Amino acid sequence: MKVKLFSILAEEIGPTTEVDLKSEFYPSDVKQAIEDAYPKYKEVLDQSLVAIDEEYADDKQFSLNDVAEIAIIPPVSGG
Amino acid sequence: MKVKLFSILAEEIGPTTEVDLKSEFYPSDVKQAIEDAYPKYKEVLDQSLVAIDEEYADDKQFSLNDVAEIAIIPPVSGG
Amino acid sequence: MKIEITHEPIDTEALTQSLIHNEYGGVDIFIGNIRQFTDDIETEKIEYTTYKKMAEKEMHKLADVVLAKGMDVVMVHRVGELQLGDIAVFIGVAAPHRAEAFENCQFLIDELKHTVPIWKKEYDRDKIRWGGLED
Amino acid sequence: MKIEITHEPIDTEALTQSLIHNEYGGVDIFIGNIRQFTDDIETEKIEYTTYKKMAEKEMHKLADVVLAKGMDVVMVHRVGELQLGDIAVFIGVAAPHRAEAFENCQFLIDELKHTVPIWKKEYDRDKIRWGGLED
Repeated sequence: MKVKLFSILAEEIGPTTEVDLKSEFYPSDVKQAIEDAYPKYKEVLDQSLVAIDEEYADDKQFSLNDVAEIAIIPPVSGG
Repeated sequence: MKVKLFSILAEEIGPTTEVDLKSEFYPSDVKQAIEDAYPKYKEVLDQSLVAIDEEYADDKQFSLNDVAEIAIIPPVSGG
Repeated sequence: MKIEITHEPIDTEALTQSLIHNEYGGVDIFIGNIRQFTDDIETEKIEYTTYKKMAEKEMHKLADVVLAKGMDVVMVHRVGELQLGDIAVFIGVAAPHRAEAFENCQFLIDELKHTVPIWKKEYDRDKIRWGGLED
Repeated sequence: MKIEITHEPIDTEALTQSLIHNEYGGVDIFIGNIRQFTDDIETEKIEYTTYKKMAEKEMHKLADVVLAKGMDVVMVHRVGELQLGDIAVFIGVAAPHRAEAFENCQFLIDELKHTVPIWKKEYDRDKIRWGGLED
């Protein structure tokens, strides 16, 4: 599954990263998979939220089949 | 002494009115003198303040010699 | 800083741009315009009059409180005959941080309404009302 | 009502005028612009990026809270490379009464800063800082 990245993660890793997810997964699994691939960004990921289909996702179980888009949302700083 | 009037008082009495004041007077004397001449405006005057030389005046004694301008300030309603 | 009582239409764009400075990051602006309905009362126009010299003095006193905190201030009030939708008052505060901008802008408009000698004569559909006056 | 994320300069005048309605008497506007100094840190420019579709969704959620109270709302955020003095964000609320305009405008900018996926990369004279990220 392709995961969208933003801010410092997009700049340093790229606009997306490929993550292996089980057919049933938790948003925290997405962060963990990226952390495993890029341990350097553990601190950023710890501060980040996961968005599923453009909505902030609670850490409940999702079915990969029902999900069109996953994104990692580092701490926002608009305004 | 000429006293400046504003708002409903200016419209109904005129932009100024002549008031006899003692050489030492209180701002409340000004309102009382106008009320005596125009008893119809007692309620408006009761809600009004007196400005002396463009400053809201506390009801303390003033010397007519030191005063250049007196005005009656009905309740303001700008904004 | 700009303090003014004017008969002319208020130029919101010039005033807004005057508040954008590199030193400040947050600008709060309050604009008061002529409203058609206040509950069931329908307003047709409003005539504002002022004791201009004293009004500008009082506006300066209010602005000074905010300027002393290192912010920028704009206070402009239009007088004369205003129609529905016309802007009567423009208050702006530029501050280093947004909470101060909000707080001080609200302070200025609240105080202006209490202390600055400006009066409205409201031409409502049912009758004329003098603002601020208790019946 | 207008919600937008844009690369273009923010047209403050068009947005301000869009908030002047006969039904409302009070408009509060917050403008955030690029500030040169934050304490001792000197900023040279800021690059804003966004997750546009989600950001506009989140902005609509915030606006809906205020629209539901019968007010009008404008929320525009600029992204891309902004220089000192450039306007990054324009938030406006038109309401029947001014206290509501202030309160809801402040609500919108406060919440925008917490929930809307927009990020700043701050080019400061000493180093680059990513907004919002704890060291």
